[in-house]
Amino acid sequence: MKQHDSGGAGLQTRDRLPAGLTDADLLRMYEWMVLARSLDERMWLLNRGGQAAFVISGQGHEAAQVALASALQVGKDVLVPYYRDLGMALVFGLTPRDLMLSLLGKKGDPTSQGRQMPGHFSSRRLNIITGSSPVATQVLHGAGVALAAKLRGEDTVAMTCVGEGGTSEGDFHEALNFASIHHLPVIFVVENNGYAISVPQRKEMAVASVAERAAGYAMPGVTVDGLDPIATYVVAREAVDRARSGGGPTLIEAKVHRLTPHSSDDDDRTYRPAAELQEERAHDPIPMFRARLMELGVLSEQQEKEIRDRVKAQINDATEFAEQAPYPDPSELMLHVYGA
Amino acid sequence: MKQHDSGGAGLQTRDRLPAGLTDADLLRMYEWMVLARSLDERMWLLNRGGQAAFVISGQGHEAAQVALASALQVGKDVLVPYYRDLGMALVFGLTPRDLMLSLLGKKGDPTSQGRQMPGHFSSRRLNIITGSSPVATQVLHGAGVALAAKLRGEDTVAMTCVGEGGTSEGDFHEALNFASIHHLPVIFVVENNGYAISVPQRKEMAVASVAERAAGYAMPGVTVDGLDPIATYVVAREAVDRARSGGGPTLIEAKVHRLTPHSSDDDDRTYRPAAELQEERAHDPIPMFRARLMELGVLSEQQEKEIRDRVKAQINDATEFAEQAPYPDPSELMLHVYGA
Amino acid sequence: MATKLLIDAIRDTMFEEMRADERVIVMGEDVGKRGGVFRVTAGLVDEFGENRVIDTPLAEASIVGVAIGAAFHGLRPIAEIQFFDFIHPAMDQILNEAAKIRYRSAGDFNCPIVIRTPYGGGVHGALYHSQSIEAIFTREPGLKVVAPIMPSDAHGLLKTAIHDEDPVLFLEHKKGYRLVKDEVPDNDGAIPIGKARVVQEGSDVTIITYGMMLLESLAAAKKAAEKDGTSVEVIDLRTLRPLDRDAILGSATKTGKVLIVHEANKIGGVGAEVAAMIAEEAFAYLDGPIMRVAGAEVPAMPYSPPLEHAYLPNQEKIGAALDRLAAY
Amino acid sequence: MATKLLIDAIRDTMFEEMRADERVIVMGEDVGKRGGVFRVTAGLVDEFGENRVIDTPLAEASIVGVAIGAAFHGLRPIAEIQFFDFIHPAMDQILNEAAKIRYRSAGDFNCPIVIRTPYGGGVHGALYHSQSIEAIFTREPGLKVVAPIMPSDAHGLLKTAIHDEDPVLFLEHKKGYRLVKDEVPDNDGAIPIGKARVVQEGSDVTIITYGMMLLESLAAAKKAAEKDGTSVEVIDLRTLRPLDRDAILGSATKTGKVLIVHEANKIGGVGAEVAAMIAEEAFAYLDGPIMRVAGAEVPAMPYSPPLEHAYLPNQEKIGAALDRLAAY
Ligand SMILES: Cc1ncc(C[n+]2csc(CCOP(=O)(O)OP(=O)(O)O)c2C)c(N)n1
Ligand SMILES: Cc1ncc(C[n+]2csc(CCOP(=O)(O)OP(=O)(O)O)c2C)c(N)n1
Ligand SMILES: [Mg+2]
Ligand SMILES: [Mg+2]
Repeated sequence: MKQHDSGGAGLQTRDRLPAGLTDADLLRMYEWMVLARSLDERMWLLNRGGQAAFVISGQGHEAAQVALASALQVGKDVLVPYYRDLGMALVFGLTPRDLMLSLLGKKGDPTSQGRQMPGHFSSRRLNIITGSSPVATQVLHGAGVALAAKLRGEDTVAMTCVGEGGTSEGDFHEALNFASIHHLPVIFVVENNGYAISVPQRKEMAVASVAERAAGYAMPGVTVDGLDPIATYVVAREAVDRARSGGGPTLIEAKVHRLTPHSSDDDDRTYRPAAELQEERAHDPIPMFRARLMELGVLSEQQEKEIRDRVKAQINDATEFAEQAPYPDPSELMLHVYGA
Repeated sequence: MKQHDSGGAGLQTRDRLPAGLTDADLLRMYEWMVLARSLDERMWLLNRGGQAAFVISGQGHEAAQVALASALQVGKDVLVPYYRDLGMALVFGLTPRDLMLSLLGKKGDPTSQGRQMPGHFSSRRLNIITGSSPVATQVLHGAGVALAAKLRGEDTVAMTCVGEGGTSEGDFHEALNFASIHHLPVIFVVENNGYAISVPQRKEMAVASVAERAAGYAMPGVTVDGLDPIATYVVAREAVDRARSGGGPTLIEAKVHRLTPHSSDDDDRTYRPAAELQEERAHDPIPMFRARLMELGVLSEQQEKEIRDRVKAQINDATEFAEQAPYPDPSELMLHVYGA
Repeated sequence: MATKLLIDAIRDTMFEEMRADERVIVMGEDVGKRGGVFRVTAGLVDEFGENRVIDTPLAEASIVGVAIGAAFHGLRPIAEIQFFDFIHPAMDQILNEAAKIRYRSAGDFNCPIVIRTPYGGGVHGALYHSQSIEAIFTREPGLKVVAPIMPSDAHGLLKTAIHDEDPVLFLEHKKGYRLVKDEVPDNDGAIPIGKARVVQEGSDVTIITYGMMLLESLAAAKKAAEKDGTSVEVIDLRTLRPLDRDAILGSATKTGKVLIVHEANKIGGVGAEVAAMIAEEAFAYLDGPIMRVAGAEVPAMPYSPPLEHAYLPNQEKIGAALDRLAAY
Repeated sequence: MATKLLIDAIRDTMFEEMRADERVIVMGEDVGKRGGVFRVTAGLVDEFGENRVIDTPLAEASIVGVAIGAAFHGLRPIAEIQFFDFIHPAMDQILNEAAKIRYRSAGDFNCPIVIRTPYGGGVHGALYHSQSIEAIFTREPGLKVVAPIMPSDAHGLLKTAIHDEDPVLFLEHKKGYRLVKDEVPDNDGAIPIGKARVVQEGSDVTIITYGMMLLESLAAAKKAAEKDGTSVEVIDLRTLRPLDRDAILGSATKTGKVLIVHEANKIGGVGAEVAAMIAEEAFAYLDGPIMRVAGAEVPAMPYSPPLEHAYLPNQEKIGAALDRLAAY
């Protein structure tokens, strides 16, 4: 198990950027992060305003999600996400309009036509595999996709994500075991925010880091600071390259923060120290990355404003679009139980 | 993960015996091993003779089983065994008569009154927990027994056993995770004979030893030569003392041999190299222990003969007793679905 | 006696039983400080501590499997599965272990555990927070299954379940938690498992139901009485295994017309067994077909409001069936 | 055409389909060199290699979960569960995943997998190698369940199942493997899922059954005809979900007397739904109660020969029910 970070100070000058990462890449990653956050915040507004019955957030996970997804080949690789992966879904091509339709359960929602709760990202066209709500079942699907890719002789890579709490499920063990035996091109991402709803990590596992489990599968395991998109990207690229070149699976644990309650149905004040949350808010990955990009001279105030404007416009458009969209017709209830 | 053996040559003189192990202990262990083997062999005869529909063997596992069970306090500690643990069942107090009744599905079988297949060792009186046939479900029961012992403030230890193949099930992961979080007095024994029916270890896991998984639960993991009862006893005692004194769980992997086909329904010639089996037969734990005890001067030819005679008499008695016992009455079918 | 919501009746009963018997423990996801995602276990950890109110890892097989092991060694665990929809990883432990322990050991061992879980829909929970899959469990000999919807019944049946020497699956309708109230006796009034309740006597048609559909059925019965004087007998099964044969056959024999109503989908639901029992044992008394009104025959309840509404049975659908049945 | 045992018909069909479509793979415990513990997959690995015939770790959730993932990416896996009794760890993947994938994605995704597993008893397999728990799966919309007992039906239905775009649970009666023979077409004769077969026409009573109980039912029908000229129609359901409504209601309407027979225990079994369907939709045509003969209502089949015998339905028990029904 390796510890990884981009060596903070080590990256304060542009010429020291990890190979392959251009300014444009960094700006794109930053804009995805801002878009994910702003979209998420709007969803909460709609929930508190009574228009959206449910919201589950990626706030605090965006840097990790955007960096991890950016290391994949969109259009070729396969994503098997979990409910917080809004940032990944955006990188893979779901649009704010798509996600707002899903939020409101409206007709045209490409992820489920209003059948699933928000946060169930899905699109065959975009290689985002449909998921359920039971945690950790998807990690086995990730291994299965990778098995098919291998048997078909492709160099496709599958990435599947789960929270650290979900790693307690038997499915997680079975997936890592199967993937390591067959040396599959799959990356197991654990987004470790320290909580499973109210249950803190120390009640979920006896180890300090999930990545310590990788050795039990003869698999590389890496813990990375998921608040640092560059460090995360470096780790993800290494894993993706390994998987694509036949080097087998990798377990990546991204340490992140959960800046919201578990979901709009949760109230975290009963179990979460206010100080802890404050401390984590003070290390919000988005302002941290912004500051860094400005230091690096990659991002100017002007560009920042343009990004904010673009994002705001997209979100307003998506909100209006979804609000005006019709609900599915009740007759759709009986469709798609079986194929023709 | 530690490697363990009794340092062969290191134990060729009696004064170098591990603390606490007396000659009488060694002779008792040896006699249990001989009894387990001879009983098992008789069961195969009855199967091949058409009297017993099914047999599943502990042949090759006896040294490990007898040593592990001997490290527990019979009458106080709790055993949660699996189907090969004939040797453990004997140490815990099931008799050849009990086991022959079970083999033939006869009335009076204390493990299930003829309801379960042979190999489902069970007795509330003897602290042997009833088990099912689905592999690995019992490891969670072992953790549960230990949880109850801890909450009740007892210093009881639970020992639960499973084959290396069974460690692939999610239940194994969940049990180790739960036990390590709560620091429970439970010992997880993996009897690693290299096969899950026909599937060799390399197709079951990517690691060389199951004990390597213990670190992922912050739990001590030990691999021991399960053909060496003294080495196994030493490892078991250490784990039992740790558990009893509040030191938490241990994972013990005993490397053993499966000297028979998986069961009387199996034919291992389709998947098992004859040479490998021959090689393993050449390292049969029982003759090896006999030779060692004779070298140590603990066992004489005379004692050997007495043991063989005692064992033979017990087995003949048990066979006759079970053959003459009646079957359960068909009316018993409907009993014990629910309590009164 | 006090008027209580379903959720409070269940919580209060756990307090009573944990005070009365220190062998009773509660274990599940978020049952501690959080008091459960629905707050059913709120406050328990404060009074009984973390040893008896255990926040488990997110792993249902271990929640039930560890509970079974603890029961083997003298405890009486109440295991909470956060949503019925997530009970699947524990099915091996429930169906192959808990339900078969007494039988396989010929009574040498038994398994006194209670598995509590919220079920049912109508709360925008979509496919995986709305399920009513009780029929998977009611077919299992060795297991008992209860689904009380009235707080007084939940109180009495939870007491009985905790005292029972066999495993009991205790189903709590999540929509009913804060919607259904009635008079609940204090620490008293244990109700036997296996007894249905005639909620309303009638002579023309019998409705056999349970869960939230009891409320819809009563509303439909009221309408039918007003509309054309149909006298509807309404039975709340309360226990789904073992079924109350006397109550079911008795009422079927009396009215000769039976309508079965449940939220779970129709095929292979609890209603199928109720109908089959009547068709086999009260056939001679029937004056009309045994009808069923149930959830839509789709994999699960969708999220979008119009689809969720279309999925669920309601008093209109029940009323229409009553009209057809009364016409026989 | 060739006379084949059930086991050979199933194996040969897999050979045919794997030759015809390289997307078809087989995965399960011991399916490789060992050819499966019953030898159903014997020889496959020799012809198709270890990439397409995969010995999996001992972990059913992964067998089905990985198969689902592989199906998402273009393969058509046949997953073998070594015994039906051991399918429980995979229930989440089967019921919450496979069966719901098409519905939850509104048809964007689908799940073309076949899950093969040996079920049933009478082979001294005891509680955990004899189970008939099909009703757990037949209640699940989105899933198809078939249980052919005749080799020709197994051949035709396995072909159809492998070509089906939805998940199919394919049940193989282990006692029938080497006991039941008939004429099987070569690489041909696909049989639609959802169609029962009238094995024997009759006019007095209908027996609806499947699996090994078809043989017992035919024997009982023969006796009844000889004994007192009762003309028994015998229907083999073959598919347990979706049920063949036309065949079931048609025969019930014709004879007016229905006896349902299966090895699975009675309460909540497939027979409950068949009876409920008839009681709801063919009530007017019934001349007698809808009777059921089923496995004993105990947690599972015991090991000891006299107990195993007592558990199972047989031609005597079926004959006794026929007599009672004919008397109406
Ligand atoms: C099998 C299952 N059990 C319980 C739940 C309810 N649940 C939803 S999310 C969650 C916590 C997940 O925690 P973690 O895996 O750490 O992910 P996070 O939400 O922290 O990102 C729980 C218990 C579920 N969805 N599935
Ligand atoms: C859940 C489950 N799946 C499959 C089986 C069938 N089965 C019985 S024993 C066995 C192999 C077990 O191998 P291992 O755990 O290594 O134990 P060993 O028999 O080698 O001692 C299998 C696959 C089972 N009993 N339970
Ligand atoms: Mg978390
Ligand atoms: Mg083994």
